[in-house]
Amino acid sequence: MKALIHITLKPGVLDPQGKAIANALSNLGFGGIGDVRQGKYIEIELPGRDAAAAEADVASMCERLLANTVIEDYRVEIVDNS
Amino acid sequence: MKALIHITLKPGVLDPQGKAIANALSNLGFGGIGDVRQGKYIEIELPGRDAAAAEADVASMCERLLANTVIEDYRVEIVDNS
Amino acid sequence: MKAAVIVFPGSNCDRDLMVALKKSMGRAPHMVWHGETTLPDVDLIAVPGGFSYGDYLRSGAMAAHSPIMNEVIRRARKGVAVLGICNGFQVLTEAGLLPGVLMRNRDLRFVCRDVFIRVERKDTVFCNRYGEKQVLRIPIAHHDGNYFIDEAGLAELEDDGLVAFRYCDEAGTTTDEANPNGSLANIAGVMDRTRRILGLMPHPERLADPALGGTDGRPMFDSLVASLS
Amino acid sequence: MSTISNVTPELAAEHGLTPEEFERAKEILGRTPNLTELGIFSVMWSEHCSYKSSKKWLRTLPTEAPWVICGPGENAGVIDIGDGLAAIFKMESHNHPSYIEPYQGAATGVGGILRDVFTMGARPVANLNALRFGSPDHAKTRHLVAGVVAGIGGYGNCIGVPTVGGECTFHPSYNGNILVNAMTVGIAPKDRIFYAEAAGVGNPVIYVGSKTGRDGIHGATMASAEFDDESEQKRPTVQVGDPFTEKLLLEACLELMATDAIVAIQDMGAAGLTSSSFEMASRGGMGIDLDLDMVPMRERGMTAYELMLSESQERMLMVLHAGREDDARAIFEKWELDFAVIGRLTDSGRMVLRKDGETVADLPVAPLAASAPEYDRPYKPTPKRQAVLKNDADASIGVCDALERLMKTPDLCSKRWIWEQYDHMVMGDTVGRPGGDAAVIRIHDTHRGLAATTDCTPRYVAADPVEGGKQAVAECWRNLTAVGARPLAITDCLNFGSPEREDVMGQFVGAIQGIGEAARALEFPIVSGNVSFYNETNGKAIQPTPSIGGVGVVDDLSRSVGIGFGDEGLAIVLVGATAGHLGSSLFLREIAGSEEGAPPAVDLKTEKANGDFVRAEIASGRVKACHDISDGGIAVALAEMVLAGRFGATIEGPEGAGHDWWFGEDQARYLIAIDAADADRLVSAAGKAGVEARRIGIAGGATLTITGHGTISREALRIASDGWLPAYMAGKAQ
Ligand SMILES: Nc1ncnc2c1ncn2[C@@H]1O[C@H](COP(=O)(O)OP(=O)(O)O)[C@@H](O)[C@H]1O
Ligand SMILES: [Mg+2]
Repeated sequence: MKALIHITLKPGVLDPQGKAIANALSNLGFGGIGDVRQGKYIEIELPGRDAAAAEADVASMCERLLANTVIEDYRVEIVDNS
Repeated sequence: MKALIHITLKPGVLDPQGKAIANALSNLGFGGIGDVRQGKYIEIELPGRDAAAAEADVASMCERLLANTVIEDYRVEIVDNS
Repeated sequence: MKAAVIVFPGSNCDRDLMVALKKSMGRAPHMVWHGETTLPDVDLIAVPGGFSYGDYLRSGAMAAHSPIMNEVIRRARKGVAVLGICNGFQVLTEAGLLPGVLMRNRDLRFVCRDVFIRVERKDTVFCNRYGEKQVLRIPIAHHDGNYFIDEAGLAELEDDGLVAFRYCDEAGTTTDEANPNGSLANIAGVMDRTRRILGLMPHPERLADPALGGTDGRPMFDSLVASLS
Repeated sequence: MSTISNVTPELAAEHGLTPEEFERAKEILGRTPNLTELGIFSVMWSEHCSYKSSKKWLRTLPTEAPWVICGPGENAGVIDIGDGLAAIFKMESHNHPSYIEPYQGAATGVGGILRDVFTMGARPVANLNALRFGSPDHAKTRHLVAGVVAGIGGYGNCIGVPTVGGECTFHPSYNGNILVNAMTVGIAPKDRIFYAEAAGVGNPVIYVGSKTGRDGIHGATMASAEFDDESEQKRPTVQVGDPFTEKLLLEACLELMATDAIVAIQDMGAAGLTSSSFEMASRGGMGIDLDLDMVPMRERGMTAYELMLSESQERMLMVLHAGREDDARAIFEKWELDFAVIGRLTDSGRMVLRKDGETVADLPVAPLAASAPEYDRPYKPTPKRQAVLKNDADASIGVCDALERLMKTPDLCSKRWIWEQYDHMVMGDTVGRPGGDAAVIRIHDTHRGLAATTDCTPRYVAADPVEGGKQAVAECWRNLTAVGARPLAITDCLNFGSPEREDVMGQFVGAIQGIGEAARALEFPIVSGNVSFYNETNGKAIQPTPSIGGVGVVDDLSRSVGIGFGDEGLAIVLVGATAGHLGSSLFLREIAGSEEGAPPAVDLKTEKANGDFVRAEIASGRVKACHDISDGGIAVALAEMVLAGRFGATIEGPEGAGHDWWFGEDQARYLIAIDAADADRLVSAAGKAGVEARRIGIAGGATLTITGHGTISREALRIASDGWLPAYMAGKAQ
């Protein structure tokens, strides 16, 4: 199995990187740029687990390490890549 | 429109963050962790564009700034959030 | 020698570099704001360390697209010497003037301390005042100094002798313990094919004054003055 | 404006107002405040802004000296450092946010203290940080250390101000309440200091920096009627720092400060727009009208209440001379920062807020500031403790073995793992790097320097708040002296439990008394500071921790010294009397497992005599190395000198010197390395000055040899000292 994890800042939390990217894009001449938010995308190979086990493991990985749940949300997707 | 952008390291490119995450996870007692890769996930609001225009703009944003195409691949998805 | 130091929003070693250049040049370099589109007539363009644009997105990525960079690239192509230190090195790789990339340090931590580096070749405008394979004590201070390049690229660097400095121990041996950030082949600095563009992670400008505890960085600026005046 | 208010006593209570305070608020307005006004009362009268529990005692601290330009009350303290320059500095706590989210909490703490300093016109030249964590084996500690250190580095490294010093210790009393105290030192031309005193009816009030979001609007208000569930989950309680924007703000402010456009300027710190606008108005006895629709906003639909209480970072409020708006705007736009005229000064003496065309708040400035509550809280002095006699010392372990064990304890081990994550060299003036007694920063383009350090020994303060308060100031003064600096002034960051508890209040009162006594005796006035109460978890308070940050001047950098033995054959001289005081010592705690005993007494006369003697010797250029003696006593100080330099040493104590002599923590002591030929002169000069001094050994070799007690190699000491923290953080040691 393989886990695809999206970690994004909670709504309303300042995103300095997103802000800087938005400015840089307009400086590059891209007009009409709205809000820009930057998050993390993590892929984890999980050999020898079934979807349910993978799902559970990854949720606790996010809680304990991957996401800073005070300011970040996470979304997990399990795909079968065998 | 809104662009959802995934930026990932090309295969074979060293990923210190992914490596460190894999180690940290095993230290936390998660067994059977395979390859871990960390990439970026960027969301950009693009008011007043149609899908085609957005698609084109975002592709060139990636080429010119968002991705370092020497080591990174990118994937763009345009969604209608109006 | 006439020199220009490029200043980006978030540059923070621009003054340090100016001070070090001034010591060797005997006069102050031009300080050029990133928003400019032209450069004065200079023999050296220096890109300083710091956190241009906060190092957001990728270190050096946004600065590489600043208005002034078109002119920097044009002058570089004409053979004007270019020196990029730390964040400046990252900017030059992002701008395509130097090969490879600087990834997050192996242990993911920012590291600030003196390290030893070995001069890999002295027959350049940057190093002629150093000894053959001289070992220098120079400070590093970075989060993204982990040099990476693909196999073909590395082979080319090695074959053409474009590696300028390698991390080593006090005796000059390039061990893994002496590698502070995981850089491929202990690479601390590289040059382009013309050997007139140099990027390095260590900060020679920080150890060019005895009052600060060392002067191993000074000869780099003296070399430039000697060969570009 | 509509004077109908839905504010109930319950809502007032949720905002932290006592029934009496709520009544006083109603009297001042002559009506019930509306929600926005309630929010303003609650922050202005909060402990944080009003110092209502501490004011009475802070007033007793000495704050004056001929070289003090501006004492407590402004954004930071200002002292004259000669050559037409002033040093501007302050220390502030960011304890609770750092416990909730260590990286961002610590980072925004650094950002906040930097703004306090550059808002007065100074370019920051050094950051320091005093850190207290829980027991290393507590489940959260490792995570908190990693996050706090990364956050402090992340902010300071990016903005490009060197982080050059601090302290870091561990104790179970901090398990649920870590302390993160950040200090910034800046330098400004003495005649170009900027204050936060509004003046000039009609002058524009300007907002610059980042946009305002719903950051850090305090918890109590979440329950209040105005917010639906959706906006609740929209509201982050943790603030995220943006050091890049702060760097732009710093450069833009300094650029504008080089002109004469500014009347007054104040950073928006805690309680952002409310306290900044209110304090500027009340300092100048002015009224102020604000049009909240002009405030740059990050989010849609923000209410007046949210705009006034938001703690979004990297923002400043200024009053400009009318007509200078465009010059100022040009500078801030060059730096890609928001710039907005949000109001004007008036002579009404009132703060009037408008939003969507109507008045949403109207408060009298002076009464609100003047009648801010002030409490004389009951307190119970801390009972005195018995002295610990030398025969209590555990002699079952040899001196060298005990030393090796002490060097790898969390409190005594090297903090290299921490400071190597801080850029401590940027700006090119760091002459004395972390690892010594005080950091030394060259004053740019001169041969003079500033020395800075932070100090406190919480276990002493817990054992005896008065002596502990004295000791914190004395050790700070000593650390500055040991590098050859003239100590000039201090900032304090007073971290305690709940002032509503008599024993905690007793600690506070005692510590202030001790700090005041020492500051007077050492002519070391307090010019700025900060109080952090309520550092406790279910009734268990932290060890009382009054962190003291000190600044001094080095008149000739070529004579400043470090702590390392740099040459073979140097004589080692012990300055100060050694009775072998073990009470509340680290030897007792770490080797004998007891936290008992009275702390070492601080004799301020001796402290001054010894320090002045040592400083004069260093100034004479004869001293080669100097280290003050603190935690762990003579043996630990010697080990640190051996490690910092290139050579070991051979030491001989007096007849029958036991553990108490080697590890006792008697105060007012230093170790000096000096040419052997000069040592006898030094000792007799000391005698003439009434200072106790004796030769105890000679530097050289690769080991530390304590005659009669064995030998330990530099390598073994290095492994002990440098090994613990990295191993612990890697999850190996404990
Ligand atoms: N959190 C920290 N940040 C930077 N430097 C630190 C920190 N903690 C300790 N240090 C440095 O380690 C050295 C020893 O600290 P400490 O034992 O507190 O010194 P002292 O006993 O002289 O007060 C000092 O140079 C101090 O600046
Ligand atoms: Mg000390």
